[in-house]
Amino acid sequence: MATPTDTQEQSSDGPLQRWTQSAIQNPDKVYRALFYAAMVFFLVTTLFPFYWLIVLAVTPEGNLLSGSFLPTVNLFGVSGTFPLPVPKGFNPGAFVTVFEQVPFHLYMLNSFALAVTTTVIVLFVASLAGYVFGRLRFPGRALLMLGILAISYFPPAAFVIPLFQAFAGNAPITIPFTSIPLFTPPRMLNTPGSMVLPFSALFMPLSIFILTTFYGQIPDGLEDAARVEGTTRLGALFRVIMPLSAPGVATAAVLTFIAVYNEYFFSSIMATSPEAAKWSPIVGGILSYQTQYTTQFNLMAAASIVGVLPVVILVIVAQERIVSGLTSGALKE
Amino acid sequence: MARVRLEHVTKRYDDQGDVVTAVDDMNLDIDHGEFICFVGPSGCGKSTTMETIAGLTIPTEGEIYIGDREVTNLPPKDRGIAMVFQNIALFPHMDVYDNISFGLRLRDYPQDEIDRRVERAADIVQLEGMLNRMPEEMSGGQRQRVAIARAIVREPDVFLMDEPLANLDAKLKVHMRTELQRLHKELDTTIIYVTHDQEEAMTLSDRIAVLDSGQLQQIDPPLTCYNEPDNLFVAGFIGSPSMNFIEGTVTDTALETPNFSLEFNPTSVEGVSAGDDVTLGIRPEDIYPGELKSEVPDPSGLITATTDILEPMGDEIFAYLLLGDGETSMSQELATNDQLLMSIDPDSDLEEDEEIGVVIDRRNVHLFDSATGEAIVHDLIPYEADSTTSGSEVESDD
Amino acid sequence: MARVRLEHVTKRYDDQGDVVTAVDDMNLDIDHGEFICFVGPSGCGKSTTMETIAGLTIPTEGEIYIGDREVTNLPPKDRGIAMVFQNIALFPHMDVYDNISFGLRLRDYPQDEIDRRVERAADIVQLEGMLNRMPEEMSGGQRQRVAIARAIVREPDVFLMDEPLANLDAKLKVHMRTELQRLHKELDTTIIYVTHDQEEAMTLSDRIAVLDSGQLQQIDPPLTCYNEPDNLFVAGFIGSPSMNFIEGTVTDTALETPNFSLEFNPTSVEGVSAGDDVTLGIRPEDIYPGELKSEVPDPSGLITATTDILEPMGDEIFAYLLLGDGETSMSQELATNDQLLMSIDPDSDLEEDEEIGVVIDRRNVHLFDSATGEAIVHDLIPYEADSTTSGSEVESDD
Amino acid sequence: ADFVGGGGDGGNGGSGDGSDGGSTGDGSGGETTTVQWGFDPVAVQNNGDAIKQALHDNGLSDSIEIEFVPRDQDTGAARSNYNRLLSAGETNPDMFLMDNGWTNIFIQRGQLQNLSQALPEELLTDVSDNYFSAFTDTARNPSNGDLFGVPVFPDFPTMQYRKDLVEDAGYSPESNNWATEPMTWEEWSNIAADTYDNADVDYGFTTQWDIYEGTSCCTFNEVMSSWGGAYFGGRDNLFGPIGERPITVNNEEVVNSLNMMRKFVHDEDFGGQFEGYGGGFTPTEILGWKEEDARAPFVNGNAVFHRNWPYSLALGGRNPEETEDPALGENLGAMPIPYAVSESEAAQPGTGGSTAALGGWHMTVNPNSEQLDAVTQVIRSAMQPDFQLTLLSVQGWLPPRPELFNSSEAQNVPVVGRYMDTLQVAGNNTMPRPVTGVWSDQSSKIAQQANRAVGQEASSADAMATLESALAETEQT
Amino acid sequence: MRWMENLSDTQYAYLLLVPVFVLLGIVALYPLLRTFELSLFALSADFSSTNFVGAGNYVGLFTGEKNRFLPGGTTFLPEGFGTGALLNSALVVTIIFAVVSVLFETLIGLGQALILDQDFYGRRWIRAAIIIPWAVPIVIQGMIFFLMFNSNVGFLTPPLADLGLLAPTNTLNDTASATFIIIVADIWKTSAFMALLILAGLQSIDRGLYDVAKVAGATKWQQFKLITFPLILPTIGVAVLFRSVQAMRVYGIIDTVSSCTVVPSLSCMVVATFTTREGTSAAIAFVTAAIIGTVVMGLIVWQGEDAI
Ligand SMILES: Nc1ncnc2c1ncn2[C@@H]1O[C@H](COP(=O)(O)OP(=O)(O)OP(=O)(O)O)[C@@H](O)[C@H]1O
Ligand SMILES: Nc1ncnc2c1ncn2[C@@H]1O[C@H](COP(=O)(O)OP(=O)(O)OP(=O)(O)O)[C@@H](O)[C@H]1O
Ligand SMILES: [Mg+2]
Ligand SMILES: [Mg+2]
Repeated sequence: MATPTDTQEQSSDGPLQRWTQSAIQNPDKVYRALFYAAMVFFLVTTLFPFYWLIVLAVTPEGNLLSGSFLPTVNLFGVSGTFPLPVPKGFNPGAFVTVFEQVPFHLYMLNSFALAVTTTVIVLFVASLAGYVFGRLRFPGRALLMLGILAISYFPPAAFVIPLFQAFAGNAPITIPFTSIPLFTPPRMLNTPGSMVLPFSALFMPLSIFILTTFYGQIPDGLEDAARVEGTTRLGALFRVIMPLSAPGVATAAVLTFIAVYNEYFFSSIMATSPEAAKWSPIVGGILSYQTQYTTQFNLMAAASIVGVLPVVILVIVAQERIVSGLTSGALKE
Repeated sequence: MARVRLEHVTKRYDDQGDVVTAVDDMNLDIDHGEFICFVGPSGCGKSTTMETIAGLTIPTEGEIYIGDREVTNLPPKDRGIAMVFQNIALFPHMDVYDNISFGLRLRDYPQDEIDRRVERAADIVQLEGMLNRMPEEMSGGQRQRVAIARAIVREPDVFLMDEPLANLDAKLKVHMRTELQRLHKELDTTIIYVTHDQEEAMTLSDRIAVLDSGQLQQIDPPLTCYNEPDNLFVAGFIGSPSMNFIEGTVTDTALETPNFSLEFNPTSVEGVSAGDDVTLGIRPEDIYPGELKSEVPDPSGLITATTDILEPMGDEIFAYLLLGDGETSMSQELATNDQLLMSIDPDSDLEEDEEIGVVIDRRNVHLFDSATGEAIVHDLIPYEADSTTSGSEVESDD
Repeated sequence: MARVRLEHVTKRYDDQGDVVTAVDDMNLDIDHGEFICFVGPSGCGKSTTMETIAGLTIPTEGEIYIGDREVTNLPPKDRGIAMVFQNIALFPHMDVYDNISFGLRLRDYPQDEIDRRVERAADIVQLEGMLNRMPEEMSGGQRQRVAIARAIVREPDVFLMDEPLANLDAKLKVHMRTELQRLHKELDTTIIYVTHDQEEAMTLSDRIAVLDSGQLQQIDPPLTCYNEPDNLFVAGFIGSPSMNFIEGTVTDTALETPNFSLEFNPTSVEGVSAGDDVTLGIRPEDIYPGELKSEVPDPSGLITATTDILEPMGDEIFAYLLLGDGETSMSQELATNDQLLMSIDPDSDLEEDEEIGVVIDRRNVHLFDSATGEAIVHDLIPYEADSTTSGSEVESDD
Repeated sequence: ADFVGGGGDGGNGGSGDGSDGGSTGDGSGGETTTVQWGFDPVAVQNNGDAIKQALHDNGLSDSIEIEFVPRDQDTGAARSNYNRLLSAGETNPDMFLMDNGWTNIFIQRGQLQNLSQALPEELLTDVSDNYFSAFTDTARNPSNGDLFGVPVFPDFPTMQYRKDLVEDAGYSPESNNWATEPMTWEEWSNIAADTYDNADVDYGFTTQWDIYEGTSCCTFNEVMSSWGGAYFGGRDNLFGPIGERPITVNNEEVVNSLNMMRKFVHDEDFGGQFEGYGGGFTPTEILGWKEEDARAPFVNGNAVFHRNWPYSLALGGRNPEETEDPALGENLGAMPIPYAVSESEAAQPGTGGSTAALGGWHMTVNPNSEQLDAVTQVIRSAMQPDFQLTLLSVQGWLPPRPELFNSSEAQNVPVVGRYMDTLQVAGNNTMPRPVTGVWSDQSSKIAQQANRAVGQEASSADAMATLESALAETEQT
Repeated sequence: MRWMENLSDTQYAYLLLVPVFVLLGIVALYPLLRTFELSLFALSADFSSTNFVGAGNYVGLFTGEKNRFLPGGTTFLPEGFGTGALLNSALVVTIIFAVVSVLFETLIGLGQALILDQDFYGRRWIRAAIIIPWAVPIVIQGMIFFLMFNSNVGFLTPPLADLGLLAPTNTLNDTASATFIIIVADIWKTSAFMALLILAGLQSIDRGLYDVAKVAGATKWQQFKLITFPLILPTIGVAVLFRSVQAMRVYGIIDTVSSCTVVPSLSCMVVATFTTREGTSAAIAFVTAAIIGTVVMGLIVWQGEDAI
């Protein structure tokens, strides 16, 4: 229910002793301590590479590949290597150059638009499927799920050649293994459609599985209540089951959104050249700081920081809306 | 016209090969505007029957009609029903207002109409100040009241209420009962109601449907069920404390039980003949201490008994009597031959472990066929013309 | 020694700035082995109090002692308690057996001991054949019984039970009640029990604690609460149907109410003096039809009234009476000056809308201070020596 | 010219997103025809407009509009992209800029317009007569010599060094004509070791020896050739015939070249064979280095010698005062890659002597293009020497005509102009990679074994034996 | 819409699945069939056309005949049981990578999720911090780790080499070391994926159940073991399933940190042969899918049928 309030006041022993004392009385303190230790550990390990990215971003380009990032420090005559990398020089201008050199904001917008569209499509379609697989029992269910899962077994490259040809729209689609033409698809290269469609299909299985799990756990009672109140079965899905699975839905959304936002394989192919105008996404922008021989690591780092932050903020906002333990109080079980 | 009919409705759950028949060939015909209570032991199929009527469970067999339509396969939303769920089932992600107004918003009622109705419903269930609370911030009874309010705002043709008052205190229950009755009249709806509270069933319903093991045992007005139970099950189930059952045999002149005999003339009663094995049913309030014998219209002979436990209930005392040399037999069976439960006035000065004589009002003795459990007769000595002089027989009631 | 003490326990919920005081400076001292029932209106803080005792909620203020230890901040598992939750809260991923044996498995009981205890508990709650069912496959009452079984297998020092029988039918309730009493004796445990069922509270408890708005109103043996309620709230809450309240003024010789007056001598009663505004409380069973006046020990004068509604309950009839020319006032307030509820024998031939005279047993008239609600006296005309001749006054009970 | 795009001044181009794509399918509408040209993205970004203007200045009619379509930065990705476009029958872009490392594969698959048929005779003759022929060969079909691409710019490496450091160590590059007279590896290694010992730098020599195309196409290829070795028995077999040519990697000259690298890196002596060589002045890091990794320490003043492409001259030769990036200015010297055996002593025909691996790009034509005439006009303008000099000055791209190397305009280009002599020598001694349909299968195997050998994970002979059998497998068809 | 409500469960299920079928049919099934078709053809000797070879490409893969098209010394199946031979095998490297990374990601992700599920001040920031790696594009992830171990500026090689975890020189071209680095990089990035999913599972648990468990006497560990874990098991199942599938298709991080020649994963082989040998590439893709399918079936059987 609630966390215990630490109201103990102790005599004036040493602080450590006092802590051990109270820890023995109150094992929650030990948990708390362990908890903070673990938290710090995870924080350091996840953030260190990111810190490294910042170091790279502010290091002037010319200094990047020469000399160690670990400065030698001289403390009271003892010289040693400082164990943390620090920037060699300081050039925050990289964050500006990023936009000057290419229209990076346009790449970001592309990624954003593609990601939003894909996420919406995926959530909608996967919700239907998640409802079906999570809440209905019908013949063929396991087989279908395995079939959908099987799509994710294939390396993305396996889809590319036929899709590219189809989206090029230069020749009619033929029935596989024959040369019987069916129809000529519309030309979709360099349009969002040619990216959103494959993204949707390829990121779909994960979302379907996530939503299946979560939708399956919502007690029948709540769906029943919604239906009696006048929703259709679909209505109950969107008005009750989905909001109640908010943690799962949000997670599926966040995973899909980020995956698409950073997707490059398909978009680099469906945009026939890496231009913002051809819907090349953020990674296309980042890679354009790479030339045949030189790689502007500092700009790539700065660009990815610029590119990552909105996503992280979005995730925080999205997560914030997810209330923990949503099902409590719903039912008398 | 919301007449509700169930024809041969059966629901079986297949629980890993082991089949549970929750509802067994149920036939019910509920008139428009009737208030029907389902009662029966836990697990007897009340909720399942409700669910088939609501359309949440599709019966394995049988048809359901609401009004003139067959609705067996119709989705719940098109059946014109509202339901209070036994498990309450509030939407945990919505506050009280949203929970209550859910059905109205679905139907696109104008906002002011929604507000009006929600307010009124909240008023009825006495939750006025709590419209912005989330379900998890409420007490059990408050949640249940939200569930009730959610159903009543809808003003449907048929109300299905599955133990809507289980978590409310006595006062609130009484209040809610009055409100439900008023709603019932005002809206002219059919109400199907599950309750474990006999008082509720008695006061509210036009007819009570008694269920057991998925089967309908009796459906009749409350007093009929109370006074003329169709069978042993109904007799034992209706009335609290429960009816006393004693096994006996019919002789030419009397009904012989292990510990006493009741004189009567078998020929005067249809369906009984000497030699029959019967079960005798007497309600606790039809047993009187010996000293009141004179006031009982048709008293039996004095029966000696020992008081075992006295349970004071405030407005009455339950006295557990042991007959003969009977040990307290805690058997689960219906007939407890050696034990009688008598309810007496709280002013009585009876003590525990006292030997007393008791008399039975023979007019209110029920007889059941021991083999089938079917009722044979409900007044061993029938009411006669003398019952018109009721004034003298009515005891003061306290 | 599982004495349970609450000292100044207060629990406030801060619900977005708007503070709810669920428990308000509660002081309780429950002896080892006592069976205490918490009763009170929905939302009065019963569950919250239980939760603080269980350690699920840490009180905002105050201390809790179990046995000799202060346990205010102790985790639940170290308090030696078992609890039945109002919301049942079965583990959805475990079958009945696993749910029931959960606490035992945690403590590494030997397997055969676990099996033995689970079997016994399943037996007590009559769920023998269902040990392999999943919660979702059970009826409401069956789930509740699993929850009870889960608590009783543990045999702890203190049982906390939050409306454990709410979803059970009357028969099963009676059965469970007996079982709980037996357990209570056998295990010699302290039981704290929340119920809305007055009969349950009356029969089970050593003392009843009446709560309102988070505050303890009275804690006394059941009959004391019934016969000598400390204040208007308890008087109105305990007893079903509820006590009648009528406002009145004390004169030198009588108690004047809008529709009738009761003669008495204010000087003979401590705490009353002429001119006081008092509220009169009379239980429905202490009002008698005029023709029984002779049998009432200390009858008031005849009061004219009109029967409004008659509610037959099987073993009694509730008669709603209108006094004077009073309209039916459906007010929610405690005092309904123009209305009286009388309970009478079911054999009575009273009709609706009949004008009758009724008398009140003055010995059982309660007086409360209208301003504070505190009880002043519980027998307007005190029982006197004549009450030893009780035999003649005890009415036959039906 | 700041052609690698570092500076902030490059914003003039607008990265190709300006042209509304209006040209794509809607025909030429009478007046202007738009030719789409898949082009280097950095060039488009930094100098796109200047290059377009230069085309028009060199005779391209105003009715023809050029639209540069920037390709992927990564040459492999660009290749995949063009492969997909061409197999899907795309009509756009009309022209491509193709790496000489894989133009051949497109030719063999018949995915390109045969320019021998499409271009007027005079242009074809110009290419045959006046272009670096070894370079042009990578744009021809090896089986019949048909031309499928017109060279735009070649790329060849030089040995770059710190003039100040070698002078401090007592050498005089000017008087010994280091710039134009190749020296032997033996001589060079002694200079390197000597200077390294005398200078306060971490590395004596930085080059590229990672497992990547650059090692197989270029660094290893150079060293091997300069020892008279070849992958497939000499220059004649570079482009085939697959399966019928000998595999000569397990020969002594190749093993020796690898052993020499090991001498440089690990100071291994191999029983006195490399006694006369300097050694141990090259870091093991080269095993993981590509161009930039190797260039960084050098341009930061932390190495004596450095092998790299002309771009490195352009960057490192800038006046350090005028750039924020590190640069060496006049201290940067260049010389042709040293050699071990002369051409005449070379074991494999066409090898030996100073060898510069050959990189560079061609313009090729989409066979599905619907405006071949306009394309021809573009090619004609792009072949104008003036245009090529413009590319040299704005983009640092070397002219594909040897004669232009001598021109005063070329010599006057800032920075790179200073090294034109050396580049010309290098250009005359180029060795293309053996691009065939199976080159991509072979390339990574070569790089891996060369890397293992120099990394001392296997003896050079063992590594080459392994490579020999692996190559033999790839040569089966 | 009325007719929809009257459908049986089966009909209704299939109706709702129509959008999935349409989408996956067009964008997944059709291209896969085409690619399968491709896998039945091989490039002719003169590279100008393709010939039908039936299962030839598949047979070639398993006989080792196609190894020559794979980068460097890579083989498809291991050609022996020595460390070198095993690490040259695309199949072995892929499986090593998948097993090790998924194992650690699950453990770390679970730990992170458990922490994020607690109530504490500043939780949203910690949550953001833990999500950051997942939001970093693979190219950048690759760059981060490449530069950490790069021989010019990488500062992590010497300390880790001292511990014997990495080869001290030519680190990124040493298969064992590079695999280690790539696994670490992958764990860094995708533990967040696990954490997010598991966290969602945790958040869906009815808090009331913990009250019951506490009263029943469960310690924190027992609460975890008996309530939390079984209830999030389905979520973990999904997470592990998909991570395994993703890990078996690892490509991008290898390409950016090291190279497919050094760390030959199955997907690497597909990409490496993709432009030049479509038939072989397609065949490898299908074989990869089949191998993943086998692993997945294994996982499902191991987790019990409930997983599906
Ligand atoms: N989490 C919460 N936040 C805010 N208010 C709460 C919360 N939990 C309970 N309350 C309020 O505290 C009061 C006491 O609640 P409690 O559950 O103890 O009532 P109760 O006596 O058990 O009632 P019932 O008989 O209806 O179960 C109620 O008014 C309730 O609304
Ligand atoms: N999903 C299910 N699978 C198997 N059996 C079930 C399922 N649902 C209900 N049952 C069984 O069907 C029977 C009837 O259940 P139902 O819920 O209708 O009882 P009820 O009369 O409402 O009981 P209660 O008064 O306890 O709520 C019970 O024995 C129950 O165990
Ligand atoms: Mg039920
Ligand atoms: Mg409660």
